[in-house]
Amino acid sequence: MRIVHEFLRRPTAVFGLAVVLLVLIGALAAPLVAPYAPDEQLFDGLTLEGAPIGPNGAFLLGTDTLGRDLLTRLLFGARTSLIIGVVANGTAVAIGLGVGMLAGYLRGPAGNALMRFTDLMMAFPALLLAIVLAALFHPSLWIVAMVIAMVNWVQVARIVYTETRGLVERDFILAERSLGAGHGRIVFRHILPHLMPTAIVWGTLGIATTVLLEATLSFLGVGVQPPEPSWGNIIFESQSFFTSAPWLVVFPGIAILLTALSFNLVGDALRDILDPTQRGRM
Amino acid sequence: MIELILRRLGGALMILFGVAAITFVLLYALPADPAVQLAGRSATAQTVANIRHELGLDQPLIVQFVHYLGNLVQGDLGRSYTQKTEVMTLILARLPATLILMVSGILVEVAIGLTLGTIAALSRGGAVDRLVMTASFVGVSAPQFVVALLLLYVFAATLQWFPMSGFGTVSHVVLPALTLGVLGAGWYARMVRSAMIDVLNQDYIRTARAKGVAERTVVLRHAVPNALLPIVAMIGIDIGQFMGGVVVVEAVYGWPGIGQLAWQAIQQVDIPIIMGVTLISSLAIVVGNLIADLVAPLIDPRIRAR
Amino acid sequence: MTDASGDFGRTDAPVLSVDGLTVDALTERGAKRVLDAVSFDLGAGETLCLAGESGSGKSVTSLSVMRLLPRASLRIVSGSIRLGDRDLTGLSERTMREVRGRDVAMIFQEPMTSLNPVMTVGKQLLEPILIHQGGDEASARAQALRMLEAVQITEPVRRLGQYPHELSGGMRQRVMIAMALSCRPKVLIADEPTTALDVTVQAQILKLMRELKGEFGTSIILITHDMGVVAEMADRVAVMKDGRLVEIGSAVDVFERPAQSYTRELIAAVPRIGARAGTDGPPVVTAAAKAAPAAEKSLEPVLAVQNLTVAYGARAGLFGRKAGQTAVDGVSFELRAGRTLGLVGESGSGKSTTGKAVLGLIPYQGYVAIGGEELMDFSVKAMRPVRRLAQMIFQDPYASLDSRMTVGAAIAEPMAIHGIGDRVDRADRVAELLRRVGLTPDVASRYPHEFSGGQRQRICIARALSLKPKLIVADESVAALDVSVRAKVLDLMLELQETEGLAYLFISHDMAVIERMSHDVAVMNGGRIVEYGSRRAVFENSEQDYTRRLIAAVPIPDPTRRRLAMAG
Amino acid sequence: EETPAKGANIVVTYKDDIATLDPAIGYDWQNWSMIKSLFSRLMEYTPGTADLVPSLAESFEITSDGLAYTFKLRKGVKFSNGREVVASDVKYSIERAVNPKTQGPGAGFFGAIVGFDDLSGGKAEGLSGIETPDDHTVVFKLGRPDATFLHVLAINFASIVPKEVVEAEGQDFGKKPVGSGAFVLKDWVIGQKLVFEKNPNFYVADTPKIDGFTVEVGQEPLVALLRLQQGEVDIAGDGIPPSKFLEIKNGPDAADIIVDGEQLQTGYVAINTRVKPLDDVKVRQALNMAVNKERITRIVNGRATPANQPLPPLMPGYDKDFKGYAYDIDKAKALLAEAGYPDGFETALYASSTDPNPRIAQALQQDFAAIGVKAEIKALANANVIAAGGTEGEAPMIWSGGMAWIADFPDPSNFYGPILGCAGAVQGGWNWAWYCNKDLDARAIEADSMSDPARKDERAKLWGSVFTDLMADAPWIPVFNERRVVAKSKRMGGPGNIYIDPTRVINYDAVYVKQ
Ligand SMILES: Nc1ncnc2c1ncn2[C@@H]1O[C@H](COP(=O)(O)OP(=O)(O)OP(=O)(O)O)[C@@H](O)[C@H]1O
Ligand SMILES: Nc1ncnc2c1ncn2[C@@H]1O[C@H](COP(=O)(O)OP(=O)(O)OP(=O)(O)O)[C@@H](O)[C@H]1O
Ligand SMILES: [Mg+2]
Ligand SMILES: [Mg+2]
Repeated sequence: MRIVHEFLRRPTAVFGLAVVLLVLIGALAAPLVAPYAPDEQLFDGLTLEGAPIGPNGAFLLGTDTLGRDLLTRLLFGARTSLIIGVVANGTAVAIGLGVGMLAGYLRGPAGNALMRFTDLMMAFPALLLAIVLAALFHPSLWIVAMVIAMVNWVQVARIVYTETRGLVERDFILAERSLGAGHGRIVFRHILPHLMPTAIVWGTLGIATTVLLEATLSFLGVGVQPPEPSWGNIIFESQSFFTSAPWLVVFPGIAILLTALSFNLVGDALRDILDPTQRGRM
Repeated sequence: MIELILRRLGGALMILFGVAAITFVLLYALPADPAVQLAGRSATAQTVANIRHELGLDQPLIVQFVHYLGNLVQGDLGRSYTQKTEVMTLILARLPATLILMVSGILVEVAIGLTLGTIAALSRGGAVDRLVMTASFVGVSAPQFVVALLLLYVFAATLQWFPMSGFGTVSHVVLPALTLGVLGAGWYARMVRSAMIDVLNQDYIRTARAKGVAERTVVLRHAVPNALLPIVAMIGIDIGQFMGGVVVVEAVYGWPGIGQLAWQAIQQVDIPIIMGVTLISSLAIVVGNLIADLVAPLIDPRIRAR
Repeated sequence: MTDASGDFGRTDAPVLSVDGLTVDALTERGAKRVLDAVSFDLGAGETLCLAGESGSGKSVTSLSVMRLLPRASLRIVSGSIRLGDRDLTGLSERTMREVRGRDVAMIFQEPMTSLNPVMTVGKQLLEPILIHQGGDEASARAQALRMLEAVQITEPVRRLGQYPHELSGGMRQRVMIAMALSCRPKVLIADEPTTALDVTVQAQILKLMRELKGEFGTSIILITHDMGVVAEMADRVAVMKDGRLVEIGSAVDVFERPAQSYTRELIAAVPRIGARAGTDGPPVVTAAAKAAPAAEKSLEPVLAVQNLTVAYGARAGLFGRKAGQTAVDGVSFELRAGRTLGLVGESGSGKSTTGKAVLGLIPYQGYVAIGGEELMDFSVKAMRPVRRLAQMIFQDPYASLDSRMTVGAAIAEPMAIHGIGDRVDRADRVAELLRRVGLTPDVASRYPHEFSGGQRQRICIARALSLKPKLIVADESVAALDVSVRAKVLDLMLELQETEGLAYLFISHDMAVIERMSHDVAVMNGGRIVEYGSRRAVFENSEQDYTRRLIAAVPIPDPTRRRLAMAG
Repeated sequence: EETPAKGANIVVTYKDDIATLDPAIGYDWQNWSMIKSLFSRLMEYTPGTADLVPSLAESFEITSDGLAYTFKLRKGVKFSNGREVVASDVKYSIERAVNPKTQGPGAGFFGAIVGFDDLSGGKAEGLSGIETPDDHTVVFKLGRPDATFLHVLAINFASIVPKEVVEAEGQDFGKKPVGSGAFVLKDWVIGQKLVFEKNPNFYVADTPKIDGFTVEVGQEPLVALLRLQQGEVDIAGDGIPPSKFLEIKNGPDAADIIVDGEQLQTGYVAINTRVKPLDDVKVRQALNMAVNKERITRIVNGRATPANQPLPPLMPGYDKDFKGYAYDIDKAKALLAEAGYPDGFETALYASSTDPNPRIAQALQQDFAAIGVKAEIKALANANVIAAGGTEGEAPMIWSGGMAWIADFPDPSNFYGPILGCAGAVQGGWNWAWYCNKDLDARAIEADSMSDPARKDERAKLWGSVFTDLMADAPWIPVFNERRVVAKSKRMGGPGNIYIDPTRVINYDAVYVKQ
């Protein structure tokens, strides 16, 4: 209740939440609100020479190079991109948190081994790993999401590791140990909450990059398969058209930016609100 | 210090071995057959079999790997399947371009990130801060290809300040470096901002002000050097990523870097090149981190004591 | 508001004159007054001490004079700060910069963090000289060297090239002073300059400041909550409370004839060394215990330590095993129920390390037994029964509470860990414990940052008590607290000892506090116990120079006594 | 009338690096034309056409049974290292192309020469079927008549290389080629550029017409085009990207910049005849009828012509009266119903992931959906598509775009064996339809044995019927014949077909700069 109240007092947070909800509703209700079917290549969606059509009354955001309605594709693409940006990136952050936290907390041989593993993963070219994994497990949305998670957790783990090392030295953790708290309790009840700001930052900043990474994978033939739209592959498919058909890049670009930004605004607000020391401050 | 370097190099070797092994297994698991690819459409089954035999692809994985490692120890990365040239030659030919782009890209990235991050930190919570933080998001979410082309259209094609493509003079590197800088600066700006906010709250900043030091000097001489540490770690990571190649930027500006080599090799399943580039970029990541670790004490003398 | 400066009746014009200074803090809920019409004068060559409890506005006053208030949150609403014939409140930032460091200089509480860690001492020393006096590097260097000599730093030439972390706390504070005085300012503001230092080092720094004041003719505003330091240093004393200046007068007047009850309280709360001379053990505080003085409750020691040795940083390196640094070296002692062992020694002597080791929080060698059971290994499981017997209270009550957990949850935490009671039982126990440490049970739902330092330490004590332990290791547990608050917390601890029969291992570098709390005292130096015996024996007939030096360094909150001693 | 300017140097760009200039190995469309210009062969084509003429050979004779070819070499032709080209170089070069150690992809072309099996099987060191009675005479003995043999001697794999240089350079020969063609390679900065210079001693008069050309690699097509418009680049080797095509085509300079012409290419969907339910010919015919080829050509901005048979129109044997399967959804549905799939079925369509192929695949997908066939698209990297196509039972349908390159030589046989004949329907093969018709194979062999040039037309007709008859089984959906569109700077002269030469793509020997 208090959280809701605090949240509503922040205009930027409310704006962020509104956009996030809008995108979410758009994604869920796409079949109801979208003017056309997502992969319908409309006969009048291309000029006679085969060029896409700019925004107009019939196609509010224009059409793509196959004569499909861009607005419709953005609405349906929101599903894919939310799954990639939120679920895949979220999983990456979660794995990174887990590994980094464990490695930072355990220290000793186990912690060392974990960190060496992280180093190894970090030294491994991410894109290659993604390509191979996706090629091995025939690309589908969920596979792609998991592949991205597999690739992106490493940096989070590094940062979390460093932070955890710092936390473990803090007095309150020592106090906790002196009370006889078990490892699980210390890690999950006391260290984890302090890592939330980092998690939120990575969780939100990573949304845009993962959405674009998915597009790169599509381009290599290991991403989400056409005609399934995603914001990233809409941009990627038509990025060379950005002088002749700028709407094909601008609108999905805005969608990615706005969504990532809004998640960030919500995340920032949550971070402040959840951190009791920030309460009541500006 | 020497011990640190030795130990890290030992670790690096382990990591390289691990990377080589994993890459090898993964590439082996790929369904694409390089021999079929090489033989082309008109080849007979006999030709394909011959090529596979000549490349040693008909041997068990472990034999191939041991063979590869044996050559690797002698500094031999093998020959490209498609080009028949030594992978080492191919990589070395592209290394200077990659290094130049890496260094200049990082410089621009850090310069922009540092400036914007500092400005944001100084006007924390204000309009400028919001603007910079939003801008950092734009940088992070912008598609590379579009940014690269946009800069090329504006500064090379229209204004003709810089050449559109190629490699050689300083003016060639400006646009590619700028593109990388614009794209990467967002992360740096965010990091610098939070580090600077931290630093600006430190007692020694108050001390400097109490001495009558001008605000500019306070920020530049007292605050910024203290906020550099996380940046150095980040640069360490970036070195590795840039070494693996920045495919899109290289492509748009016709930059003869490793990225284009890697990209083509992946498309053509040219395993020796993929292996070579992978190892080089892993090495770069390890070295990058090592450099970051070695530079850190120069920036922060407290670390020297440890 | 008192305009007390008049009744002191100085004739010469004041160097600095603060008049009606009012400062507001800007919060979300509007402005909050933090300084309310503060007025005082500072005469030439005079030392004015600003005293008062934490949060009373001492630092805000000094930062106002420097015009270094954080712009976003604090604002001078009215009043004037006159330096000579200039009103500092009206100066532009540019002119103000010329004033800072040249006319008014400042040193801060934390010598550890007040110097820029990535800049050499030399560079930092040169900065104000070059800014305010111009000239070339060489002459500035020469002057910096002279200043380092003036603050009596050993090997001054070498220090110029060193980084702050290479100096000890005392040395850093000397560098700060050298830096502040390098342009011979008219006014030096020192905000808690010695609080973070060892008593022995504190004594040296205070002496140095007094000497330099004479040499440079600087007026000093000294901010401290330590009445001992006030008595030691002040020509005049100003006492602040809740943003007001409640009393100002000469040191002797204020100490001997305090006009305000608040000032009296402040003075009374200061533990005086030697106050318990001629007695055994700490004072009795509860009525019950007064009625029936406790006999020796048991002969069985709660804590027995033999030959305890701790080394940090030992590990297997590439070039063979590293021995590590021995922080505690063959320490032995024992502690029985209902008694307090005071552990003293200067900074780095190994007190905290000993405290952590006896609780099995760090690996050690030697024999430690709690409640007769030897600690064998350090697995969480094996230690759990011991944890119920022995608890710890840390120096920094804020740092030792999880900032993201309500204090109720924090106090219930040990019971939750040991699976004692259900939620309702624990809530009852939390309420009882809060009452026991003098807080109301309704605070349980609040977070640590919403409490004052003293309250936080009470919460830590409540948490330590929740398992009904037999032994509490208190590591500098009152060092971070105000004098008045400190006295209350100490009383609470004594009371709990009498009623619950607790044994304390009481770690402190403050000899006065140790004297008040302990039955027995162990003095540590360089990781060894150099003297061990009953408090009375150690304080009154110490065999060790080291111990006597520690005792002598404690400032005495009596301006008349101390100055005589100095003169003599 | 244009006259070529003297002393001109031109700039050509490509996106991909040039893999190798070793004629026994190079086999992609970028290096194809460069190798052509670096080396000479016994036979050659008249620039811009598919007409074979003797080149390094002065003359040749074929025995009436078509089993022996005797070539008289031109005298005084020198490699760029100064040594004269002699008959043993011819023998060495062909043997090298066949030798498994070379790892060359073109070995199979020489299968008709006696001794081929021994050499490619590792049982012999040379080809006993090539004899060199003297320094200027080469005799080829064939084990079976091969009507394409003269074409084979004109393809890159038959280029003449100097033995001593090849042996000295080893595997690096591809980076330091020495030949006797119109140009010599002056400099190769890996990853950046290749500099070619005119061979002053080239034996063909007035050839080449430029002093040299520089190939800049790693050039994004979009940027290359921009540079071309500004005059920095003369030929954008990768053509005009779709995103720019209409803009250029409708721009004022279109006539000067664009060269647009047919090439020997057919874009098709291979339907796997060994995968259910595509093994039913009715289903394959239905799919053929479902594709709206007009709309697909619109998607590629009209840069293609709808196709109805495997052979492209320029190929001998193309049957312009053949109608193929007309676009007819109702009939297609009816056929599906007949085959027992009134509600369609689910299948998969593989395609290369490079633009515009995923788009074309999506257009195809929509067309299939109209008759109830739900085709899941798998847009993969070329290598993965090729791997799937060559694995039995793996890929139900494959859109060929991006992987089907131009014919190696302008002869219908080149469009049959590996991609439609039984020999290609093997693991790792390129017959992605897995179509094997023994009867047609026999007719193909028959056609290829008509090596007498007099029977050229008869042979073409026979070949043509092979392809039209094959369409009854509908293993392919021929979708369109893509035209090649090249962008050149305004100063470049010459007829369009030397920029889209049917046998070399860009004919560097023939292009010139206008005076
Ligand atoms: N930046 C700030 N924003 C808002 N309020 C502040 C700020 N700094 C100080 N205050 C408030 O001003 C009051 C006086 O604080 P000040 O730091 O002067 O106390 P102090 O007497 O120096 O205490 P201490 O002995 O703990 O240093 C306190 O109530 C504090 O909460
Ligand atoms: N975690 C650690 N790693 C390495 N050395 C340490 C560590 N903690 C303490 N030391 C060293 O051990 C010695 C004893 O430290 P300890 O903290 O026990 O001193 P102390 O008597 O409590 O001092 P203080 O009064 O400053 O708290 C010091 O030299 C210190 O530098
Ligand atoms: Mg203060
Ligand atoms: Mg301590």
